[in-house]
Amino acid sequence: AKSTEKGKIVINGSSALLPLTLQAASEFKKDNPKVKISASAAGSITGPQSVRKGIADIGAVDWDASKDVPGFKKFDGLVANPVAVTVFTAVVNTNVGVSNLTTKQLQDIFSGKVTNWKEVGGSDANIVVVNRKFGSGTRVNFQQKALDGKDFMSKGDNYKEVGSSGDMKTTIETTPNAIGYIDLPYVTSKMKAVSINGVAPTEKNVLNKTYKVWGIGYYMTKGQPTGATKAFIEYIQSSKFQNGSLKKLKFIPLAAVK
Amino acid sequence: MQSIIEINQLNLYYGQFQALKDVSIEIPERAITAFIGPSGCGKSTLLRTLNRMNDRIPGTRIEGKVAVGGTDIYSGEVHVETIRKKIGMVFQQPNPFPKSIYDNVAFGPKQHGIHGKKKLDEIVEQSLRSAVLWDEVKDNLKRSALSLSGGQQQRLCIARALAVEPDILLMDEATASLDPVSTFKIEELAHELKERYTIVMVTHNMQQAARVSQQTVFFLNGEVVEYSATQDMFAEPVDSRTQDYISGRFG
Amino acid sequence: MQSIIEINQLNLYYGQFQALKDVSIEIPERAITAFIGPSGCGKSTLLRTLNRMNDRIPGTRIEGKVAVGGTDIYSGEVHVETIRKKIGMVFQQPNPFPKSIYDNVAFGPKQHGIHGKKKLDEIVEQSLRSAVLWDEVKDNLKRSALSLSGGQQQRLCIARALAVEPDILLMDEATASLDPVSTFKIEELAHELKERYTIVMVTHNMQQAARVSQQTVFFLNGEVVEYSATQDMFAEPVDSRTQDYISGRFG
Amino acid sequence: MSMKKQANAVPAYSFGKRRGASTLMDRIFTGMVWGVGIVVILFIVGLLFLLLEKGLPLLSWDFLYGVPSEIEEGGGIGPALFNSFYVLILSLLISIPIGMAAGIYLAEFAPNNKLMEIVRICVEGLSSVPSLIFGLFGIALFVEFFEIGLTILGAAVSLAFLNLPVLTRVTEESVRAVPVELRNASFALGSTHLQTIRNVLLPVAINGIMTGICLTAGRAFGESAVIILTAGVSTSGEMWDFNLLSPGGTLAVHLWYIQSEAIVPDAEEIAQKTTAVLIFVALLINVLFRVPLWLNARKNQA
Amino acid sequence: MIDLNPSTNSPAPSELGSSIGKAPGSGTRFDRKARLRWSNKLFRMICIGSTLFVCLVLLCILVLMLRTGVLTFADVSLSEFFFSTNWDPENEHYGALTFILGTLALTGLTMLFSIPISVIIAVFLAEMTPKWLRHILRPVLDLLVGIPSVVYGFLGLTILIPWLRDISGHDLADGLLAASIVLTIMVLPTISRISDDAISAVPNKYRDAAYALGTNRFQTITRVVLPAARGGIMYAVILGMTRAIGETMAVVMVIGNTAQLANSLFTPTAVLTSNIVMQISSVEFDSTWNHGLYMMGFILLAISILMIVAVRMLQKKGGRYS
Ligand SMILES: Nc1ncnc2c1ncn2[C@@H]1O[C@H](COP(=O)(O)OP(=O)(O)OP(=O)(O)O)[C@@H](O)[C@H]1O
Ligand SMILES: Nc1ncnc2c1ncn2[C@@H]1O[C@H](COP(=O)(O)OP(=O)(O)OP(=O)(O)O)[C@@H](O)[C@H]1O
Ligand SMILES: [Mg+2]
Ligand SMILES: [Mg+2]
Ligand SMILES: O=P([O-])([O-])[O-]
Repeated sequence: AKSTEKGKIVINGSSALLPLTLQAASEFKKDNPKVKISASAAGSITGPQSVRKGIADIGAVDWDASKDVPGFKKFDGLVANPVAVTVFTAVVNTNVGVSNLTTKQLQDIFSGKVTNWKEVGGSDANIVVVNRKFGSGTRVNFQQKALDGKDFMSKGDNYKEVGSSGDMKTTIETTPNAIGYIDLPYVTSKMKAVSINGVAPTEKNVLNKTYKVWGIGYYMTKGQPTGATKAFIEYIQSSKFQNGSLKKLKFIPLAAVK
Repeated sequence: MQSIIEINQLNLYYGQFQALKDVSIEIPERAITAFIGPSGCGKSTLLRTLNRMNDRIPGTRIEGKVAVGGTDIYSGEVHVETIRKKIGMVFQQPNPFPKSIYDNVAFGPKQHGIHGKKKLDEIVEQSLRSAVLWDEVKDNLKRSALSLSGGQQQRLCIARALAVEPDILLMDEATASLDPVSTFKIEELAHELKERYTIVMVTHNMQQAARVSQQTVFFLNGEVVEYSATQDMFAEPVDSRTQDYISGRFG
Repeated sequence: MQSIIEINQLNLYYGQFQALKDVSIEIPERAITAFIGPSGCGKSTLLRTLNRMNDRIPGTRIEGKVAVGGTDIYSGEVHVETIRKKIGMVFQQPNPFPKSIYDNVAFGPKQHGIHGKKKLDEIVEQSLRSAVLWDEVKDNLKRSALSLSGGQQQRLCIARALAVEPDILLMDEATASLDPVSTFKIEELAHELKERYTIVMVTHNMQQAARVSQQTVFFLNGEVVEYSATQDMFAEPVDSRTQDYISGRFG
Repeated sequence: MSMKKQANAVPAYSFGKRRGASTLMDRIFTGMVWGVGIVVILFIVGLLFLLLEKGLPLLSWDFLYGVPSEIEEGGGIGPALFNSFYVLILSLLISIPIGMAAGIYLAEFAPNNKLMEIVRICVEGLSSVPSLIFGLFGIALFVEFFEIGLTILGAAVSLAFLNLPVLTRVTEESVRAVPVELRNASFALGSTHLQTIRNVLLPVAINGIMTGICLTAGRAFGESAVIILTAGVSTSGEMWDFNLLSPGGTLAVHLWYIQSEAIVPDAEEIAQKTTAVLIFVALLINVLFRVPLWLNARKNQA
Repeated sequence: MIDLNPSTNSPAPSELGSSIGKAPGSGTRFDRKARLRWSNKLFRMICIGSTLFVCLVLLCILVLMLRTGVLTFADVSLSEFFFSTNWDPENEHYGALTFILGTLALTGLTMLFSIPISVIIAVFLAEMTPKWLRHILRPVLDLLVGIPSVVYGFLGLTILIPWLRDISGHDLADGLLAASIVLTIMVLPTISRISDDAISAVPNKYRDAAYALGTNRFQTITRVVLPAARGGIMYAVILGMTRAIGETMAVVMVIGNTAQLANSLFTPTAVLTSNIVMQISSVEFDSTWNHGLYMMGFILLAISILMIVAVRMLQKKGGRYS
């Protein structure tokens, strides 16, 4: 049934949610041919800011931007529409012998207190810390949920920052002794996901509530969504999409964690 | 003879250097005027002022008046393109375009709105014949002009200038690198053209000046030393320096 | 007179076009040889083969032998730079470098390893004097060579060639754009130089050929029609075409 | 008036090797130039091999024509490929006339003074502005001021701005390099300045100008930052969408997206194939632009 | 001899005078001329307009940068911004010196690598290669420009850096050297192709003159051809340099993005562009942080203009006779 919904939806913000958005957009357009959707991903924080400024209808963001989070003030007047659950995990290069880290060890590694793998049970090698850039939704979530809000280091010979999940993936894959963190869907066989406090980062462990490092991605709108925007958000929240494409994209449906 | 160009109190400076000093001469219509004088005395410079090609040399400053047919060509009223169309020029060093022979000659007419292929073909042939080059190049008019010999290039430039049918033709040592036969033919052409055109030529060849020109102007260090009808000048020069120069004793 | 250059059965092609046909001549040492002939007959081409400047024209093919002082200059053994250093050349069209006058003249010596400022100054002055340009430019040797008049540029090129002290000097119509006085001085220079150098000059000026050269070669369409001692050729040319040409009746 | 000459009168005619440093330098120089030349050629060949090796054999029409997929393998790049050409052509249509006109002004009409020197420096300065900032500029202009959102039009114009300085300066220098004698010859025939420019200067300068156009076309083709900001990452999802206001993700943007965020399982393969297509198309553009030059050169060979 | 134009008779001088003057002409010839002049004028106006337009774009960008950028100094002192190396905006430290020095060092290093190689390649193309090779090489070099910067960055990340890590022994080889190598490859086509054109445009008569004096190729090229082309080479260098200064996407992948002064070529560090691109879309629009990034954009422009002026002065120091 073709709908009569028309209009233009501009989406900006988180790059981690982009595959989801693009997939939803192409499905949505089939049913709503009169709706034009343009999606970009300049960065998580750009989403709500663009919405507030009126240059985007939807701001995709990896945290609830209507509330304060470390480093970012809340956006008054914006409504957070949850769309998906994402799981984050610490990852290391395959040459690293360590496969489990405690929260404390993670905090020490990412703040630069511990610089050698042997201090956390590995072989004698310098730890290379790879961090996402400031403002990344992944970083915000990882800091809050895996590091309990502890700060990252920001300098050092063995510390670098990368701009995107793809760069993180490539860097971890190619840099011996490196540790970083990433959205679960990006984990490949050329890197190793690390268990935290003995719990492996798997969908099962999220669903049984043992693995804590996950977050909800939101679509921020100015006030309650209306028109085509509303229809689009409803589509993405629909169980058809949540249990279909969203799952295939390795996100977790919202309903599963309720 | 009526004069067609009148130059009055002309001074020309290249930056600080004064290349022409108080030049005042008249150039008669439908006749050949020769400029002679030692190298570097300002002949080319004066020639360039006649069709305002000196406009193109930065740092050039001019004082005085140059009138062509009574019109001051340095006044704001005139269009420099019209001047240059009516007053053609052949440069001291051949400067063909990096195009074919045909395109070189047809260039001017095309710019002035002639486009018919037949008409152009005709103009190209006529001009090349007049410049005594036709026989050497007629088999391959599409050949690049840059592959011609020095003298051929110079004749091509003459043909190119003739093709726009100017009223006055300025020739800067146009025959310097030509053999006697071609030179003779160009002189003949000049002789014929002067029935209808006015010609000003720079030459280093006294015989040539004596042979073809009706009026001769002798320059020294940017000044006009003497100017008069050619036969008078070569018979009895007034100034001793002229005397010395034309008899080759100067310097 | 001993001959220093021997050209044997030389054929030269520009692509398909044969510009020199079976040329065989000898050029005597310490004398002036003049090449004459109508424009486009191959004079410049032959001159270029003598210091292998034709190597630089793509599509040129050569057959036959050119020996200088008994050495075949087209054999693999010789160094083309050495040839060109010993055999200087002045081109038909003046081609000063876009550098100062001083740098133009000092260029050759510098490249050949002379660096002392005093020595260079001396060479520059001497060369410019020999080329009759010194007085005109001595006040401002730092001036750009491109702002010189046509004739001045040509003399500068002569000075530049002299500055490397070649043994043989090739001059392609080097005096074509010079006034009689400068021409006379260059001729005088040539006359003097021939006591120690060998000179080959292309000229369109029969008088000049007659005046300064000891041997004359007459070309037509890439062929040598006649070559002999100058006074013989001008007194009694063997070939009727030569006769016609030097008396100006040809064509 | 005589040349000093200390060598004895009859020269010894050996044209053998000249001793001395300069011959040695010549050898070294020639060797070095050839050496560097060959190394760079090998490097380029290696680079191209590296980039094409995996992707090229996998290319198929489906890939070129298909619509991207986020979940399943086998997604194509059709709309992005189309957008690449569309944005490129639009931006060249804007930047070539303006850039060339400005270059011609600087080379031919501009007075020779300090002000123009400053203008030149400004133009060069403009060429150092990071593409990202052109993107921000495009946002300020199109998204915020004209309020048309993320569009092909915005991307094309922003890209044109990005390319203006290079085109301007390259045109200027190429026109300036035309020998003054040719200019004089044309003017002396009574041609107007415009005629001289069109019929003498541009034909002679065309080689250089083409270099400039190829360089800017390449830059526009490979640019991603500007487009992400002004035209978005998405496409309209249709192959032949000529609407100027459609979202305009191009091939380079698609590659960026695939490399940095996509989750689709064959991302790596898509990236390789996309790279191969990009290189292929860039080569095609370069060759296409040059064909007229080659024909022209054949005609007027000196 | 052929009669050149039997139909026209030479005009009397007065006629010639008036035809030269602007007197209203008659018939189609006048129309044509008027049209030509008009189009000439129009063209000139278009050219002036275009130049103004290019300047206007720059002006707009400057305003865009500066308008937001100056707000930085409401919260940060000039001296902190320009002379402190502590960039830690989360804790209110806004020292941009690290990035300024980084940009200078990276640009310098890149130029050090790329200028000699590019000019040699240009000489190779213009003076030494056989024609067929030249016809292949030119488009291939231009092709390198069309490869997206993310591809260069990716290759840098996956091939260059592991290699540098191996030879340097560092745990992480991101830094100035990696970035400058990537940039060198990226600007190589720009510098070498434009220089190539400049060298090719040097008239052959200069080469002939030099060779006829017995100089060898080395001398001819270095003493005559390159000096005659130096203007063109200079602006090739400038365009390459500005490209290097302004490049972001590739640099950001290999430089490490750590706001610290590099104590070696292998230390992760950051430059103006990389820092801007990493952070500008990640901070709040109206924060001092954001303003500081805009200010850094402005500084980047200022630096590049200074460098351009410097290159021009260096170039002018040799004689100029062209
Ligand atoms: N590069 C070239 N390619 C093809 N043909 C050429 C080339 N150079 C010269 N020619 C032709 O070769 C012939 C001889 O040329 P050359 O320059 O030797 O003549 P020349 O005797 O010096 O004439 P001039 O007195 O006019 O200088 C001419 O017909 C010319 O057109
Ligand atoms: N562009 C220029 N800048 C500065 N001085 C110049 C320029 N052109 C010519 N001159 C000088 O002006 C004087 C006159 O030059 P001009 O070219 O008119 O000489 P000429 O009489 O034509 O000489 P020739 O017979 O050698 O061609 C010369 O001293 C020359 O050096
Ligand atoms: Mg002159
Ligand atoms: Mg000749
Ligand atoms: O989703 P990100 O903001 O971490 O790219």
